[in-house]
Amino acid sequence: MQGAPAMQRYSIFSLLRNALSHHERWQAAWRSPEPRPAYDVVIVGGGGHGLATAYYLAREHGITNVAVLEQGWLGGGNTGRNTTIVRSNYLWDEAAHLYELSLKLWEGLSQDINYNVMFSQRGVLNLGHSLQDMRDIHRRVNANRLQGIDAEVLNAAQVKAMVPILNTSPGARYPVLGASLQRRGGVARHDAVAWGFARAADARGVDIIQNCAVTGIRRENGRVVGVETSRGYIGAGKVGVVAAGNSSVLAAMAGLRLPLESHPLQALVSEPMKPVIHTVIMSNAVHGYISQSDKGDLVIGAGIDQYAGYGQRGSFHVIEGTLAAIVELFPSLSRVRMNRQWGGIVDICPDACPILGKTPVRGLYFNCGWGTGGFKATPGSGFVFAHTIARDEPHPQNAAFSLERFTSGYLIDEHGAAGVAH
Amino acid sequence: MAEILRSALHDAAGGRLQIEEIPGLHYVSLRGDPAAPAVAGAVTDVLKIALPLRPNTLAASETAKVFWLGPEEWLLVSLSQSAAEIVSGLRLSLGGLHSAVTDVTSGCTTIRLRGAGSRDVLAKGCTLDLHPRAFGDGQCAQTLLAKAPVLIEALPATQDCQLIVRRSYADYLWHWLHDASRWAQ
Amino acid sequence: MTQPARLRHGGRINRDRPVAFTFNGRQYLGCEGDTLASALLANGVHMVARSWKYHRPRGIVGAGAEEPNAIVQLGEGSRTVPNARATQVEIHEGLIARSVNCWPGLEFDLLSLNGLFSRLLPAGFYYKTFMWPKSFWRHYEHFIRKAAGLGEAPTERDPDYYEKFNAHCDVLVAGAGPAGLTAALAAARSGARVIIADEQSEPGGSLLHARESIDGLPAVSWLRRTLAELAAIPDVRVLARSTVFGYHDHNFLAIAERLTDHLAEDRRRGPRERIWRVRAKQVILATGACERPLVFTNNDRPGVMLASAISIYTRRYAVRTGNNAVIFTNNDSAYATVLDLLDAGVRVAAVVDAREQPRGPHLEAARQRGINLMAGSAIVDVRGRRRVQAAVVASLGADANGLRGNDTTVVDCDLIGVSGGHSPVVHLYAQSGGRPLFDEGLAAFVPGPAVQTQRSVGGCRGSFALADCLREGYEAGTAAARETGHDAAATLPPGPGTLERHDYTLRPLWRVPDPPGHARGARQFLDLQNDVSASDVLLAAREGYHSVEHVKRYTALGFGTDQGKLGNINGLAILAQALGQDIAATGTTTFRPNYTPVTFGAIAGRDLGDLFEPIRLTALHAWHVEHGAEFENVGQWKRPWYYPKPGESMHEAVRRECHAARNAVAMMDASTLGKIDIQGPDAAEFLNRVYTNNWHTLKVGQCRYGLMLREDGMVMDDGVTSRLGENHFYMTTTTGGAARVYAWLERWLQTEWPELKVYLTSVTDHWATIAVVGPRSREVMKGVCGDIDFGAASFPFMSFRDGTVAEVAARVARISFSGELAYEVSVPADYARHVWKALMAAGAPHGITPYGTEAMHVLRAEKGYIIVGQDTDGSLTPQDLGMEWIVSKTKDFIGRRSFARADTARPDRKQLVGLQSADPALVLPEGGQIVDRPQWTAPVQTTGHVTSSYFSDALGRPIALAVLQSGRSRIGQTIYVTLGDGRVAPATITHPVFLDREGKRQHG
Amino acid sequence: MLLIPCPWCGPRAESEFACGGEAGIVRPGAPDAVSDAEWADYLFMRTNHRGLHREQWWHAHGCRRWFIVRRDTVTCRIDGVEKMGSAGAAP
Ligand SMILES: Cc1cc2nc3c(=O)[nH]c(=O)nc-3n(C[C@H](O)[C@H](O)[C@H](O)COP(=O)(O)OP(=O)(O)OC[C@H]3O[C@@H](n4cnc5c(N)ncnc54)[C@H](O)[C@@H]3O)c2cc1C
Ligand SMILES: NC(=O)c1ccc[n+]([C@@H]2O[C@H](COP(=O)([O-])OP(=O)(O)OC[C@H]3O[C@@H](n4cnc5c(N)ncnc54)[C@H](O)[C@@H]3O)[C@@H](O)[C@H]2O)c1
Ligand SMILES: Cc1cc2nc3c(=O)[nH]c(=O)nc-3n(C[C@H](O)[C@H](O)[C@H](O)COP(=O)(O)O)c2cc1C
Ligand SMILES: [Zn+2]
Repeated sequence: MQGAPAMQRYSIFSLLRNALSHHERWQAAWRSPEPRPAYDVVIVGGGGHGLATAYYLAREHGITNVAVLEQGWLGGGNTGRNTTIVRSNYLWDEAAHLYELSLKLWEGLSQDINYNVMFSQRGVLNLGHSLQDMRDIHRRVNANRLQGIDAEVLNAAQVKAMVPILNTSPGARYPVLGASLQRRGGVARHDAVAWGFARAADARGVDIIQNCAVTGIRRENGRVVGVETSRGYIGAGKVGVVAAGNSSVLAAMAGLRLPLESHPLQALVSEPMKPVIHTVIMSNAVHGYISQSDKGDLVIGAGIDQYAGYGQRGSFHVIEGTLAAIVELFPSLSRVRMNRQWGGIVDICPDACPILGKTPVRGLYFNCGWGTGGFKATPGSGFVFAHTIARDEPHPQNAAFSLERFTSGYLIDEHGAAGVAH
Repeated sequence: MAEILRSALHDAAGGRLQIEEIPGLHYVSLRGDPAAPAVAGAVTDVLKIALPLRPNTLAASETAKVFWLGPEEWLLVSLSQSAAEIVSGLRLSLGGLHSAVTDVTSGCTTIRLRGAGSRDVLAKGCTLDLHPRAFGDGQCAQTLLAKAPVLIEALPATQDCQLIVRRSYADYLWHWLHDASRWAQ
Repeated sequence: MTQPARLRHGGRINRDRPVAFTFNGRQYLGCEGDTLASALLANGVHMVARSWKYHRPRGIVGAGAEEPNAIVQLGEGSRTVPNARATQVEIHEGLIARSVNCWPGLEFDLLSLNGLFSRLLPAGFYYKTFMWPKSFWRHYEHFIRKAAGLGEAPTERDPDYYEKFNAHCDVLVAGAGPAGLTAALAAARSGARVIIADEQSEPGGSLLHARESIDGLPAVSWLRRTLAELAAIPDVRVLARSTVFGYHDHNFLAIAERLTDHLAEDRRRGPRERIWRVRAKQVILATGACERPLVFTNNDRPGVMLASAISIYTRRYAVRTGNNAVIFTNNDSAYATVLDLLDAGVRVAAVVDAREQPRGPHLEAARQRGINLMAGSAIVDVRGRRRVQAAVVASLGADANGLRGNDTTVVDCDLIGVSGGHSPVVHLYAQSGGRPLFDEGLAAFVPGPAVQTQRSVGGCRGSFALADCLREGYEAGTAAARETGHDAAATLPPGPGTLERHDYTLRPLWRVPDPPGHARGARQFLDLQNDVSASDVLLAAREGYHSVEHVKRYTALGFGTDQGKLGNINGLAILAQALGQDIAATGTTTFRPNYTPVTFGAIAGRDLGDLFEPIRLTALHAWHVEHGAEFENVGQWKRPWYYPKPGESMHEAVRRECHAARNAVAMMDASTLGKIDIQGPDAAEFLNRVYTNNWHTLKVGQCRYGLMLREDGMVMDDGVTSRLGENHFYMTTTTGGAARVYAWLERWLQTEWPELKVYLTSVTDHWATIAVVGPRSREVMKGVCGDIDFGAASFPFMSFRDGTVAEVAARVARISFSGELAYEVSVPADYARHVWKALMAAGAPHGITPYGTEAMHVLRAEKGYIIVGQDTDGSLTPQDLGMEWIVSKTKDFIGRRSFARADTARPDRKQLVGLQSADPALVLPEGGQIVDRPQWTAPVQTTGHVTSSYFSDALGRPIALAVLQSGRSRIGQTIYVTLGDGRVAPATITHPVFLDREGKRQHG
Repeated sequence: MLLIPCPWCGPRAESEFACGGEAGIVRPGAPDAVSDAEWADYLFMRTNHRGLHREQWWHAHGCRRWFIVRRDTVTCRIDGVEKMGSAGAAP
């Protein structure tokens, strides 16, 4: 196996040094190798989850003869188009522990992969607008505290103090009655997550192959042996599929069906402005959520489109509804302008929880169903999925997220906590 | 007794548009198989109107209207006969035929929009093509007006329209109409 | 008139109407018809901004939507607008504008120090640093955030009003330049319904500054005539100041019309903006082409402008953009600018043309007027900081990647006009789902095949000759109209006469070589707004960010408010070159709405405040208001929550209401319950399938409680259904579930069981329902209803009678959600107020008390009755709720099969139980979680939680319902409920029915 | 905002409709006779087809009929509609 070149470290010193040579001596963040005939593990999908899986396979399990196959450009799927909210305050233990494992990894990620993913723990507020919302908030916050996850309930006045431009008037159509707050939640620079994991995985020998679409999954005697791709056949001891919105298509290649529907999920940004919103604010009841990026644009998540769609675009009335919610919550943002809107394809699971585990085909593993909320899970998902592939058995934190739960009825219904989208 | 809204004449946009509630109408829902002659027969018996079978059309007499709502569903609106009379008349006429006749009088009200600006005001909240060529005499449509489900009827020979709205949405719709007619074009 | 750079003649501004405005605190005068940009230029103001990252001085580059630099903050207070483009702001009396992103001011900006460190701030520098120490990121970020962003968001509520309009047309034309106008004209003449929208203050596009004539008329005269003809045709709508900003699926397009911003504040009436939601049968895109800048060192200095913009300022706004110009071009179009400048009396010091052998009709005309033409050359550097002082010109090598020798010529000038060719505005085409194709001849992306019923014409299709624009427009308009069934055009006058055509020749020049001794591309700017230079793209390519999408995200190229209308094409060409691939293979980034930014308020429209969601009211609402009710939002409904008397707290009011219900009589408006009339010979069978219990056995005149499950076995809704006749039932659903249940039932009927003869009719709005509750309810009922026998045996629990209540025909059901003797009176909603008042009067001697949802909750919780959605959460089966008694073992129903699955059949599932707080004064918090021990350290497993919790007046102590793992087998044990702050409260597990478990009261 | 051709009312804006998802999901005639896996397949598993897709729509704010739309899930282009119960229209 060819050794990957030692990774050029990023630091203020390397930046200074390279400035002297007009930045003409920076190495490629990752190589662009030709695919080899076979790998121990092939990961399908070069989004954050796929790349993280490859990284942790190498780092935690010493498995480095790995390729990540991406049909387009790294991070071009949902990783590159999400609203970047990171939090772990889920309701059910199984989900909360998985997301919390991820949040802990986020907290050291930049240093771990030597790439600043700008993880910003600016806090996440989930607003409550009805008595039932508040009951659910109390329930979740209490659960989180048992789970060891930081969580607080705020009343309307405390919310107002934190977000002065929020409309907390009791006369509002759906007044803000309070909120849950996870201070350790926040946002991260989404593209950097893909790039950072790619660079770190590459440095450990993983081949990252872009513009390589998997078109078939070859099996022999109930066991996976490799994948057909737009760049030819590639043999594989094990295959991990991490294809988000396209998961059902890949499942069909292996003769499997999944409990997924792919839907457009849209988001939009305003023009960049000086900071006005300093935390993440989400409201399931009025269907909108918002944060402000370090560049200054307001990043706003819209609702999911009702129909199945593989087109990365949705319907305009969804955007209209979202902006009505945002202006209702923040009347002073009415004169701000929307700069750009886009869509991603999210793989929605009936219980709003992922599927992470083995399949009836030996050596074939699926990691999908993250739907509207898997960005926050990127490192954790990669970590436990790498474990599952390496050991051929789930990590304790993803054992509950098997495909079997749909047969046995062990659903982990996170619709409340997962809400519209995030 | 059936006034849900302040039915005072509302005069918006400099008198070009009038919005008023038409109280006192009787509403009956009819479900049945249009292929069964008794269904059309019953309507003719009771209201002297031919049952409209073309989608999104209505048939009218001086005193009553029958709106197509669905392939097996109509709304009967009468000025003169009480809902009770209509219900019992229809039931009698339908005999044992599988059908459903339901008094929904208290659940509905009618709002009339008069004036050249009527359709423009509706167009602010309704995705239907309300151009007289596309939505003319004898046509009706169920749709959403802003966020309220409504039945819109094109009144003959004018730009005027009539809306039938569910009672619980009437107040919202009334406010919406006031708001939308504030700046009629 | 103190507008030093205003030309004496020409232009479309109104010299008789001077307009005073303020920029950066200084008063200026412009003319009516000016944009802020043209007015500033007329006043000799070129430097208007500081760049985003390096805070370099920046000027006005373009004249329209493409402008990346001249971003200003408008106005103050509640009407302030961030990030307005000076090139699109029409001035009006009292306009206030200021530069953004500079501190303390534009002239002296402290952050321009960043420029000194610019070497340390290449693309993506923040990914490589700010990682140590780990905890410091929040401090670094604080400064990064402060430095980023352009304008400032308003902090006050927007006083303006926005509206929407849904429109339909046969043909929608985007852009009213020559191509769009002839398209609209042809379609309109054919009889089609036409909408034509243009983003500018007046229609005309390039005709507003064109040198050419059409049909023997000067362009602007032809324009006037054409607009007059369009105005006279019915069903044609010409929208100015209207940007087609989104092209969505199924030919749905969104247009933002700006109605008042161009007026002085005291003249503004009506909505500020209007969104047109257009469904078009056919779409014609005629959005023109955008001139492309050239990439050379210090090309961002104030005074470097697009050549076409110079023409626009000169001819349309009568502004002298400089006194001594150099034009730098690689094609013929810039020679029109040369002519425009010469006409305006501006000296043209040199024309630098990248082409070895320049040719073209404009060039020939200019040559005749005598110009200093420097062919085969390029500007390699610009002197001057706050304003161009000179251009440094060198000879280009044969392949344009290097210079021919080291010799340079310095040409003094105060204005540099650049033209690197034209980029068709393919944005809307691409938004429609199309993929632009690279045209080598034009060195530009042009529309590929249409994906929706759409045509591109004129400049946006790569047809740059006016004659072609006119012809294509007319043909497309005719064809589009024909496809919508309008072909009268055949007999109509032909389109405008053809003009002389000429070829478009250009020498692609994506990046001028660096002047000797410079770092590669360091000061050659591509994206002026985001300070992205050629070196950033080269760095990205070097570091492996090869996809054009990576380059965009790594460098922020095209991320700004202009979305890279000018710079993207140069950036991707440079990338292509660096990677040694062709431009077609490199491709563009994805074009997305919005074409230009659109106000949130406009997109939100009127769906705000009380119109945000419908407020649904019951027929009794006014009464509740008159009697001081506090309301609770339940879905869209307003429901009385409790009726406080003066000085009463909520707790006191609810206790009083409960007390009345348990000890005397109380009354509630239950009209929001969903109500469905079910008729047909298979109605009972239908209910049998959708409810868990048996419905064939229900007798006419009786009522029965039903539980509805999803197919996965989880409780979805509940309610009481009455059998009105053999084939006739009347179902009630929960308030929140009404719409869902109705849709669910229709779905099963229509898609799964079409053989069942059943009709459903929603009667929620028709019936008002009043619950009369309490030991005295029978007396009250007797007082208002003489024709029903209220005897306990003759009118037993769970049956109903038709009768007359207060002279109104009514249905009275003896059902109870409180566990008391109770009646539900249903009357047509028109009579609700009358009947309610009659009941109040009849009950007065008994102390009848109206009660709201809160007391209702307490009463039902005392009885252990669940509220779907509060005590259930979509994860509980009937068995979990202790409701096996309602689950038939002998028939199939929706959800039943799911019980048999391993995890739904498990014995240790969560189960509904009661809790009794050890502290008699403590109402356990709803949402509190249950732990086994008073001390715990996280993480511990969650085993259950409090779903409902109240102070029970009847018991004189708090009660609570909870779901708890294996709860039923743990009755009597002590558990601890978390209070949300680390503390816990002990409680005993009890049976969930706290009061009258035998049901004596309701049967009484 | 799709334009959905209701087989009765003609083309109407998407906002009048509710999408019911994949068509052709058949409820086992005798639920007790199928295995847990078959039941799970009926309950949850979807083809989730990329490309031409048959799906159920409900004209909720119009004629209140359920019907089937054939739509491309990539381009959103609608190929045709079928009334429920018409020839070949397995729900
Ligand atoms: C608008 C929007 C907002 C969101 N907001 C949030 C949020 O705020 N917080 C949050 O936690 N989550 C959010 N999400 C969800 C989140 O983005 C995703 O769950 C997460 O990014 C999924 O990561 P991934 O790596 O699994 O998928 P992706 O990044 O989509 O990666 C999958 C990759 O697989 C590739 N692929 C597919 N098929 C093939 C094939 N046949 N061959 C080769 N490669 C293939 C794709 O090209 C893609 O790059 C949002 C999603 C969207 C769309
Ligand atoms: N000589 C050359 O080399 C050259 C090059 C390019 C263009 N031209 C000239 O440009 C003209 C092209 O004519 P045309 O009609 O195609 O374009 P045009 O530029 O005259 O008109 C396009 C119009 O569309 C508007 N517009 C663009 N996007 C819009 C949107 N999203 N919504 C609403 N309005 C929008 C623009 O503001 C403009 O008014 C011709 O006169 C041609 O000769 C010449
Ligand atoms: C968190 C976040 C912030 C973004 N900010 C901007 C922005 O400031 N300007 C911009 O043009 N696009 C912004 N985008 C949108 C991207 O340009 C792009 O539309 C999105 O990543 C989807 O990719 P696509 O449009 O290429 O399909 C942002 C996207 C995300 C996820
Ligand atoms: Zn219909």
